[in-house]
Amino acid sequence: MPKITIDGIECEVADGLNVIEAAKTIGIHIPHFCYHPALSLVGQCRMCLIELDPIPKLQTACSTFVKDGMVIRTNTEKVIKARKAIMEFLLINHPLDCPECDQAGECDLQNNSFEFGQGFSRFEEQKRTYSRDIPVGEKLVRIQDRCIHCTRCIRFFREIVQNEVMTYQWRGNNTAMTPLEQDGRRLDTNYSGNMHELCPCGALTLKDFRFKTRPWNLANTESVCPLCSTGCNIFIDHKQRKIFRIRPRVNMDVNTWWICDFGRIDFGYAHSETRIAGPRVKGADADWKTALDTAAGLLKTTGASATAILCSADATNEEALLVKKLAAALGCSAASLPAPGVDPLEMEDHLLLRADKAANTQGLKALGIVPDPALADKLSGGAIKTLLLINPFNKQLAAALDGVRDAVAKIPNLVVLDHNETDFSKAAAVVLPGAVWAEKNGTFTNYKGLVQRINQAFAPAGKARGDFDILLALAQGAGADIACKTHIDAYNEIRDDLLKLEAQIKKDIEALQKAAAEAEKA
Amino acid sequence: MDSAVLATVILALIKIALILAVLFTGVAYYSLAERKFSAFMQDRIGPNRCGPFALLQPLADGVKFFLKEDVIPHHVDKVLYLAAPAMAMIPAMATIAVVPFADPIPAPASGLFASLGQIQFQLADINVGMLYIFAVSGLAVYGVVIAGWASNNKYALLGSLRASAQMISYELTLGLSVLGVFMVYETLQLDAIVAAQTSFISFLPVAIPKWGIVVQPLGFLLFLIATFAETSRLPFDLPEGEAEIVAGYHVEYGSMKFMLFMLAEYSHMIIASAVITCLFLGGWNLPWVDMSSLPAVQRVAAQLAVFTAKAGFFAFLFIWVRWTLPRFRYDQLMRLGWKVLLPLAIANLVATGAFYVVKYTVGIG
Amino acid sequence: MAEIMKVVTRNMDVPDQHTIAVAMQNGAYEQLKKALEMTPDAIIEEVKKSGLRGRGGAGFPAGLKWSFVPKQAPKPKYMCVNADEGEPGTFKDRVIMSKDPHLLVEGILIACYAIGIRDAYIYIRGEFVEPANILQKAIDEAYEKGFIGENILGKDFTCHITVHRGAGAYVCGEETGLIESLEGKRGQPRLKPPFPAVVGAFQGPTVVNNVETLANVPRIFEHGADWFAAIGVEKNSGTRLFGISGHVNKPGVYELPMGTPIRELIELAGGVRGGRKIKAVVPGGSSAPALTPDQLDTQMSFDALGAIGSMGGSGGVIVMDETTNLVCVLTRLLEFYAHESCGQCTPCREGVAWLKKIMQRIRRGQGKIEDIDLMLEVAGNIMGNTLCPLGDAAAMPTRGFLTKFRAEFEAFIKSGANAEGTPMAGEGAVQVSVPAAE
Amino acid sequence: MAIIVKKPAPLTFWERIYLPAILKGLGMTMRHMIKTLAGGGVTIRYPEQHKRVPNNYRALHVMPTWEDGHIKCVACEMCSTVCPANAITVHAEEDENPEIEKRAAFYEIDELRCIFCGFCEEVCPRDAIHLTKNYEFVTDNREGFLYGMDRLTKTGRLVSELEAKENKDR
Repeated sequence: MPKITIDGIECEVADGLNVIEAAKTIGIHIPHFCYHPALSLVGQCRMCLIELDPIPKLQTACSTFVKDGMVIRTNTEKVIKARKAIMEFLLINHPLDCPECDQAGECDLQNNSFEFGQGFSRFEEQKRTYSRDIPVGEKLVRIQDRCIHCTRCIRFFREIVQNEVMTYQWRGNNTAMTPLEQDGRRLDTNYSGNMHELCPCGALTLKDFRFKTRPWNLANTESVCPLCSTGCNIFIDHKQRKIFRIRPRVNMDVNTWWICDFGRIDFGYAHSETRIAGPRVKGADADWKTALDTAAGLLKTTGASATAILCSADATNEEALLVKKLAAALGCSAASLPAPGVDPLEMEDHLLLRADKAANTQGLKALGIVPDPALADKLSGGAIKTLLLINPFNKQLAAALDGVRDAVAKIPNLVVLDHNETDFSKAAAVVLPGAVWAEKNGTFTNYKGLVQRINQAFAPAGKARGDFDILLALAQGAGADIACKTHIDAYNEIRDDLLKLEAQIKKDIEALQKAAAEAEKA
Repeated sequence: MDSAVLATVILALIKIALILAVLFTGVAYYSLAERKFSAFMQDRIGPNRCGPFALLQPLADGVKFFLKEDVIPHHVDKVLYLAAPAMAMIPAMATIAVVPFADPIPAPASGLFASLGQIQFQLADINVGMLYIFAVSGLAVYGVVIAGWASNNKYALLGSLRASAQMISYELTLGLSVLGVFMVYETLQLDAIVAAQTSFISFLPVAIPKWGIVVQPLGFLLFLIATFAETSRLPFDLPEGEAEIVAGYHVEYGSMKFMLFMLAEYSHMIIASAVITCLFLGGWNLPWVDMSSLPAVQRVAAQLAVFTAKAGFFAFLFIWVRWTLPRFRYDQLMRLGWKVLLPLAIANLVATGAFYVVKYTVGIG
Repeated sequence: MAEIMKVVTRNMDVPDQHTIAVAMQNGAYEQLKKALEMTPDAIIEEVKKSGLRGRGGAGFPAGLKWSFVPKQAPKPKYMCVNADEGEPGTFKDRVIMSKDPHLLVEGILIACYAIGIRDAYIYIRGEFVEPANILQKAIDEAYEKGFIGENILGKDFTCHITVHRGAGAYVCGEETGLIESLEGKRGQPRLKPPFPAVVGAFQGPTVVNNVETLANVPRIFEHGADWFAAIGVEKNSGTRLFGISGHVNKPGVYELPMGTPIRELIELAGGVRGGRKIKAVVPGGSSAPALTPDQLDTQMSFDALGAIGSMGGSGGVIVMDETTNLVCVLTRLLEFYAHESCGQCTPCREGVAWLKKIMQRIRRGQGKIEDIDLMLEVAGNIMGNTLCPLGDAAAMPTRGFLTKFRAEFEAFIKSGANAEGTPMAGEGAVQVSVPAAE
Repeated sequence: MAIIVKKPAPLTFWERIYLPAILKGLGMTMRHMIKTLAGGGVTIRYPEQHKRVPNNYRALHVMPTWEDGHIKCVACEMCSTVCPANAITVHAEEDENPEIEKRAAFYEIDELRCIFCGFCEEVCPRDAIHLTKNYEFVTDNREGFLYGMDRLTKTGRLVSELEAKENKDR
């Protein structure tokens, strides 16, 4: 733990930190553009220059690592002058088109120029411009004029995505960050969207979010991505009950700084036209009371052996608890179906994507809602007369149901709880419109057992209700005596189970890794 | 029927028609004048949309009042509520019956009116003219009180209570202040009082007309002030008191019924102006100008013009004072009435009486 | 009057010196044999004692640099010979490589032996086609003779020398830029630290030395460190190859002891063309701030030039007579630096291009008096804030010209003259005849 | 510290009878009346006459266009952000011209909400919105006060003609 002095403040910081990170720990912000903790150091923006005793020349904070006794100054006249100089240099060729630029409002360049820029320009010459006709794929918009040559994009694709699709072109003042759309390399990687946050100016912006709104108009709700079992931490940026974009939230245990482009862009189903508008009984619109009463009645009609509950792994842990209680009240089984060939730990790529396309497989497992291979037979054999089908819109459950699609559609007492229309909801006796993940509270357990909270960004669309409330009403209608009335109560009830699972999975993973390491050694 | 009686009745009907027509027109244009003059005093222009110089404005106002929805609130005493505007209007109209406007003219030699001998410019020449005026105008307070009572509204009731208290208080001053005039002219008959004012004060070297304002200056002032109070004009408009009791007794009234209250108020002012003119300003006469030698029609026209001018000045004075002085506080009003004006009126009465005692004993004048 | 002192250039007038046969007749590789008998540490000590300073520009002591390389390193160590002679006005290494390549090879081998390097790369400027060919031929001959390769001279010393031709980027003359380029990457300097002596080419410890530096090494062993240290002035030992160009009658490469006054060098080069007066002299390559005529008695040594705010640099002396238009000179220089900026770090990429644009505007006759102060400030903002010295190299002469010859710039701006179309320095205004060692 | 309250001097006789003060007051109103009648009034006969509003008067908005009719607004949403009354709604879209890049697809000012503070004009980086001196835009329905892009650009022309006329009158 080296002891250092920053701006006269003596502090002890962790080993191996650079000065930017060390200063951050005591709340001193050192402006920077090219530095990113996940990427290699290049020290080329020169914004993070600091004074380091006794070196006469200013040093870059990003490439200076703390050593015991270091004396750092970040607020001297010389440093401020250098920062102002760098800011001026960066802005002479940067087009001042913040009004058009999507980055405005969350732009490092803008923020730093508020602090170190000046209100006028001494640059009278022709600004440097670039051609805009360079294809950058479907996900991003590139406006090279705005580029400040931090090379974060190049390094990100080289070091994180490991697919070098960006490079330099030309030299000197005409240097351009150019996509290498050749040799089968395209900018449309699964992680290109991260440029949206990574690019410190507006040179690379997200096409999906382009011109939709301004970032300062958006409310940010902390949540977890539901699209695979990785459970990437995200912000849901929304306005007027509509999601505008998904942004990664830094969590060094799960997704570090990144999310994949599926998680970033595929939230359309939350606002799609196929959202179930309201509760239905036998195809006709009904009010909630009728629908819930009818559903609860139906679930009780055919007896325990002919009744089943089938739940997708998109349910939160709290909802899963209610499913279990409902099953207990009905005396039937609650199960998910095995997704064909899905191992929760299997990776789809080297970074974040997992094969398991449901958010909470592990959580359901911890609560005993596990795949029941016999259920498929029972369904196709017609043994099940009453089925509560929860969220068949989930891709994984839909795939698992593929073989028994017709059989399920023919079940007389089919109750479907889902947020979007499917073949099942169209065939169902009772349809209960549920909420998408952005509209609920609860917890997901990710592939390695980590229990993460999702927060409600806005109320469920239209007449839809939270799944927890619906299941609570169903369970009460089925005669269950349920103590937990809120998701918090439910979480408190299952917390121990979840923590046990987390410990177990951790152990399993360690064992697996050890085995893999030994296999490699051998 | 006796032809003289018939002639009298017909003449009276014609006079009533004429006087009412003139009075209503006068009231209408008086309200316009009030609006215009108030505008001028406040550096404004006032109404200028209806006709040249807004001369059609009163018509428009009247049409507006007629066309407005006649609302009768459900909580009012319906009979009294409907009667009150009429009760306010009728005394105001009736008062003018005894006011003379000019010297009588000889009746036409032949025809229906020949038997009358002369035609008076006065509806009823009764020998207790002033008493009649006091009596009838005193009735006006009933309209106000009943309006306030019938409205069943606390502001209206407060307004009418104020009105009755104020009118009773100032009626005394009004009556006492004018007694001096009666002493001087030794009559209650208004045309006689006017006639008496054509003479000059006898014991003074310069010819000063023996007008009421000259012989009874204090009486004039007291009468004027009391008149303002009687007509509820500023600074004595406490019955209305927009600021504290919304609009007083007529707060619940709208459309025509409201208009009747307004007509009554403006009629009162016109009549009060006419009475003051008769009592203190020599009526239709001009001193040092002898109009009696003129032919009858010209003479009447000239006298009417003089009378209108004099009365018009007082009518203007009402407006002028309204836009100059602020409203009294209620206690100030009462103190002024009882502790200042009433003693002064009595003092004036005593002084006048004393003067005549001396005069008749000593024999001057 | 200074005397030409032929140390490095001793054999350069010998015909066919570039062939190994002739070179060996003149003693080539004798010092290698001598050095291989010594311990590596002793060699480094000897070089340190000689006071040999790097001839590339910064003047860093060569022995010290060698001693920085860790003895035991997990990765192989490398020697990079900087033959990317791109500095305007500098043309001394080319002479060595084309006239006496074996001297360089011998120097490289001694250095490699001293540091324990098995692989040396000569990074030669792409435009130097002929010197590269001569050098390659010399290396091939040395391989044949067993001076390069496995177990040199029967000793436990293996060294390979490769000629790597650059693609003509000035910035590849910077040591980390050179290494990047050598690795096959885009030629742009690396962030330091780590310094090449710790992590250099192919992640291994690397020594980067100038051609002339290494060419001096055999001479040190031939005559001894003390002899070498005695030449020149204190702390600036040995001789230097000065490439003099510009408005002198006999431009060319002259070898003189360090510390010779500039005036004497100019006289040696035949004086100023047409007997005109001198306006400015650039003492050490275009990056060095120019000297005014009253500074011509300054000694040509790293320390003396540094003391007056210029620098010894690469030894390229450019003489400008009174007819020279300094506006054109500075414009040309800035065009060069802006063109050669790698575009990596902000002050150099944006600042130098900005300076260039202002200077071009002034040259077009659209300058303003305030532009001079603006340029001085911009240059000041570049100085010291860049990743590599290229930014400084552009800012230093800018500041030098603008402060020392401010009156001329102001007069030019005030006159509103448009100098576009008049030849700029290097476009016929400065005549260079090569090679002219004598 | 005690405050010394000066008692007003007792009223004199003439003050106590108030008549001089009343006459003074009457004189004052009469003076005003005469002045007004002599033409010194300050009222303007409004529909026939227009008051000359100050140059920084702020009323109805206009959106100037370029000479080719293309709207200047680039939908940066600065105006809607700064608007203290939340009167401005902007939606952006891609312009066909890549040089302009962004433009307003939908722009609406609710003039009933507007408090005419002029912040939108001040904040606009493209001079794409102005507050004119045109205060005569009453209508009898709420929709009439919703000024979309078409009306804002059109009223711009009308208002500038009006102002030109006004300037000529002066």
